[in-house]
Amino acid sequence: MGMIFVGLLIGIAILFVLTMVPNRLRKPLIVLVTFLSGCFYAVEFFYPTHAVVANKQDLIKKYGVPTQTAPDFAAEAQKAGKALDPEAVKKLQELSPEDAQLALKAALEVTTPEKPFGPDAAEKLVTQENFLTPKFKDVSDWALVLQAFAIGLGIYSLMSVHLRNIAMKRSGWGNSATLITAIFLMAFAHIGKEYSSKGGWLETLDNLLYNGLMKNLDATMFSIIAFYIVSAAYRAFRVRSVEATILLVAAALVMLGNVPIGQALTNWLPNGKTDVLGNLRLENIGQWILKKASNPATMAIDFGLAVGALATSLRLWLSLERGSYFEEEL
Amino acid sequence: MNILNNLDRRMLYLLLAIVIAIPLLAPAVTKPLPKPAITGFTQSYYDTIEKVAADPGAKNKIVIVSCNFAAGTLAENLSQCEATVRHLMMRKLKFAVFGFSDPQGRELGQQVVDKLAKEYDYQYGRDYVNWGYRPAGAAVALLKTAVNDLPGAMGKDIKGMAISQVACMQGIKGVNDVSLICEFAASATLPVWIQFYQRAGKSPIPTLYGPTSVMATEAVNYVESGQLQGMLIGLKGASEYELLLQKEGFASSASASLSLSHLLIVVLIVLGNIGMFVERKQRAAAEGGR
Amino acid sequence: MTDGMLKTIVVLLGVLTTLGIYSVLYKENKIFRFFEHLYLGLAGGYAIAANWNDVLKTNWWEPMVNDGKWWLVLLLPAGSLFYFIYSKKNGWMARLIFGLFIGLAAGQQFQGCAGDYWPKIQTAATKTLWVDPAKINQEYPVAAYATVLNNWLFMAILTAVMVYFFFSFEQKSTGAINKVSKFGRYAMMIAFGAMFGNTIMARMALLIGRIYFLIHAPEAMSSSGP
Amino acid sequence: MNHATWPALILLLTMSIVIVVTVVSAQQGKQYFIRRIPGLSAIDEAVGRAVEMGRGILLSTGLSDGIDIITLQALAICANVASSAARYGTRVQMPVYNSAMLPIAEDTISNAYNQAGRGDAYSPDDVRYLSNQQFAYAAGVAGMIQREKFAATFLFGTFFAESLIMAENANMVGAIQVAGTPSTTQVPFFIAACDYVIIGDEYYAATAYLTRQPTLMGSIVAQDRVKIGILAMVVIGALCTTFVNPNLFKKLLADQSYPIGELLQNPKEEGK
Repeated sequence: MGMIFVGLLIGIAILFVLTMVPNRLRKPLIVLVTFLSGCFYAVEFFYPTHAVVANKQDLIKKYGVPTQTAPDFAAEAQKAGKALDPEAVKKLQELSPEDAQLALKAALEVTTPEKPFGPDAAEKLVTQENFLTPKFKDVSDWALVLQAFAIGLGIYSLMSVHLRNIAMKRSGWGNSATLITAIFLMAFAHIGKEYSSKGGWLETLDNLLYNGLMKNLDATMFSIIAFYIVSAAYRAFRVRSVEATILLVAAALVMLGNVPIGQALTNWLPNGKTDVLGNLRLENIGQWILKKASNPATMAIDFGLAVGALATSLRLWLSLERGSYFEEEL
Repeated sequence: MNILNNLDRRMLYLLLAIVIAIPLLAPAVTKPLPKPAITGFTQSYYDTIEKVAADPGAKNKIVIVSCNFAAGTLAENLSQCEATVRHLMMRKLKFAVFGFSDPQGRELGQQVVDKLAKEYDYQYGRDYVNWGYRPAGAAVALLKTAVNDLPGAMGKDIKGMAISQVACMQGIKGVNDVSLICEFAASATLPVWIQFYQRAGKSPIPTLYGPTSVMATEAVNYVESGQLQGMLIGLKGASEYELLLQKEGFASSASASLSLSHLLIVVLIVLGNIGMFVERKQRAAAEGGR
Repeated sequence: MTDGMLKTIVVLLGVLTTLGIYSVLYKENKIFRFFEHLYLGLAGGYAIAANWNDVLKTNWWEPMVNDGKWWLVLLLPAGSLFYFIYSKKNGWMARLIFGLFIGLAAGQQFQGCAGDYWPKIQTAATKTLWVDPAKINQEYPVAAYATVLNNWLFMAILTAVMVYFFFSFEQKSTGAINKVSKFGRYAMMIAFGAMFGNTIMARMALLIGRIYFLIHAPEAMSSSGP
Repeated sequence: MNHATWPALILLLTMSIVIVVTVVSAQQGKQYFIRRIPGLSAIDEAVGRAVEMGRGILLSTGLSDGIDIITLQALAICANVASSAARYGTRVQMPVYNSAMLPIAEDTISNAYNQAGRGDAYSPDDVRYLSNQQFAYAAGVAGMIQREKFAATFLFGTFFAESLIMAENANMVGAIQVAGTPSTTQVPFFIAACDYVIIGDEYYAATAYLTRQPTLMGSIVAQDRVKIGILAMVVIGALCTTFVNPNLFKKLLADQSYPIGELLQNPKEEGK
């Protein structure tokens, strides 16, 4: 606990130091932070990797800390009375001595007379990583934690709007009061039930709010799309232009191919695996449009999006972006 | 005539609600609608239950009906569950309702059973049991215990009675007394059964799967590798299954709702286009006459 | 409260919320407004709870307090940088944490790009464009030709759609490029139409579920009695 | 792919270098051209309509799971809209989905007001957090649209199923709608319900098109060059697979690295 307090003081001190950074250094500092944080994922992805044993921490827990000497695969296997495939052993020998020991123990455990240890099994024991990979989970956890701290901003924003509604008795202030009460009740019940006894009143409250209200609200809002899809289809699918017509025809074919009532229109066509005419059945036409004709179009769109995202990332990462926001005096 | 070009959207919403509700309220209306073709997935699903029922040893075993869904995917999963429970009841198999993904699952499962129990003279305790809901986080540990000590792992049923005391659970010790697993899922809960229970006993337990249509694509691999003996693909699969059972229930009426709603949209599109053409003609005539 | 009563209330609440939300289909009204605000409130409370239960407690508080990772406390002042946006004098400091996250997002893009699109490029770049006589299935020879035909179509659509998205040169209305890009636009419309048509089924299934729930709510309430 | 294979490394680095070099050359004064993009011209038109009608504008940056590139780009487009709206004294409102995104959005939009010379008109209520639950957000936005009767709505960013809820409600109140999203599955619904839809990487071209800033113009031209490269690679790959060696491109573009020597070998027969 003491160290936590010291850490907090250090953090506050750093914040204080930051407030004294002179104006001309502020922008370079932001550029540096952006670049370095981007470097983590970029370097982790591009840096050459080496083979290590998968789930090392679990294996250490199971078999104890290994020594530094490389194990003798053949001898160990003989001792255990089990056969290891030479190809597979070759794969495991690429590992560092420590990792190889753990891998060998794991290999001998999974090997049974019916299930010999082959290259596929060896592949499962080995994974590729570089010096940053072990930090990967930490960094994404920290990013999650940092973002979680921002929830206060959101809730503050939501509450301030609605508290003002209540204070000024604007029309609909009752709804604002409902909203704020709901925030508190839900947060209280959902956190509280983690800490209270099973079957307590907090759990009942959480059950009412979550299962009784929230889940139903979710399901209802999701299902309301069915209504909107009908009105959108009715309005949009008109033979107005070539494009609109194509849209309509493709949608109609897929729709009809999806339900028995539509499929019935072409049920008279043969349906054998080798019947050429069977391809003209509505369900097959629908699937063809969906899988073959749409696929290249969406793929081409995706390629463009990938390049666009890459270019935007590079501009932001390397602080190449210009414009008022990025050129503002700080 | 211009009315066709500009129908009030509330009218459309009402029509949709009616078209969907009618088959659910009055299933008889849907009789003349075309029936779906039966796929291999559904056929093998049906055959598996028949095979289990034909096995004389199955009388002393239990079927697990695993309801891992909530109201959100009710149309797809509940219809699969209902058809399956009906088949089990037709063949007089003992079963247990269970769920670990959502507390609503076991309630929805119970609803299905309540609906069908009278018809097939099924009684709680004697012919089936509801183990209730266990949190997902504990599912793996629970199933691992249930390999050797099923009543002990499950503890009490939804009525608060120790499971070892329930009549239909007499003689059910562990994994070797389970004749079939039927999993109805709205999320990736199947691997828990596959990894920790299906092959934990003397011989692999036949496993059947009812996923939502979106999830079915991924599950095809399991069928091909023989880890699943059959699968119902969403609502469509459930309605095919009811055809095989020759007993049309929720799935058939829901599937009819689906068909009718698609038909409604097609009709509306056609009407809208007719309205548009008529209006164009009228306008052209008006301009021509000027 | 007994379990049966609780279940009855849960079902009843479900019916009320469902009807309340659907009322917006007729027109925006007081009932919808009430449920909308209730929903936003519950979601806000849930966000707070989920943030604590799933993120802060497991990834921060417990490792910090129980596992001796005291330095995790440094994340708190770092996270507080978000709030400097409201400071007149030190508002710039918020941009430090924005920069951190912008950098992280940008750095991930390399892997994102490769992970998402690499397999797609592979699929596209390994299409066979000619019938290999050895691979013709004698029972159904059409299949091999159909595959190659589909592949040609694939290449044509892919090229056309990509050409449609070239921005750096003029597409004159009479030129060949314009014709290609127009074909690309039509191909996209086929894809969009198909996606629209295919989604209808999934959405209708959701509505069927809701209406079934409403129809059977009375049974659900009564059957759950003790 | 967890780590770059060597072909991926080469390809991504080449792409990156092309982009950075072009962008820097544009910053140093080289002139680039981009053609007219109809969907993007509509953005100014929609702002104009809103000004005429005297009602507000809704901006949404969609659903973002944290801070990501797509949402940052959406924010950049929205800043342009906000800035021209501010110039004409029209109010914009932006409900935000993610609380970590909120301060960035506030900073950007208030800056856009400043840029238009109307910093005084910015109110903190205009950019506000709504919800980070998909359908709660949709319900909130639908309610806002119905009550405020916006003259124009701009939906940019990542969208899922809720896209249609928002677009149909805006359609009901007669708003002119411009939508753009990289979520290709939602484009059909925007096409059905909106007046103008920005498809595919027009989304990333939008800021360049609206601001004509050299940096962004250079970036668009660079993206074109890279796309031509990808297209060429796909065509060459397919020709090579068909007529020269069926394995070369399969292995070059595989998820794992193959040593150069093994590229042309046949893969081991399966089942052995």
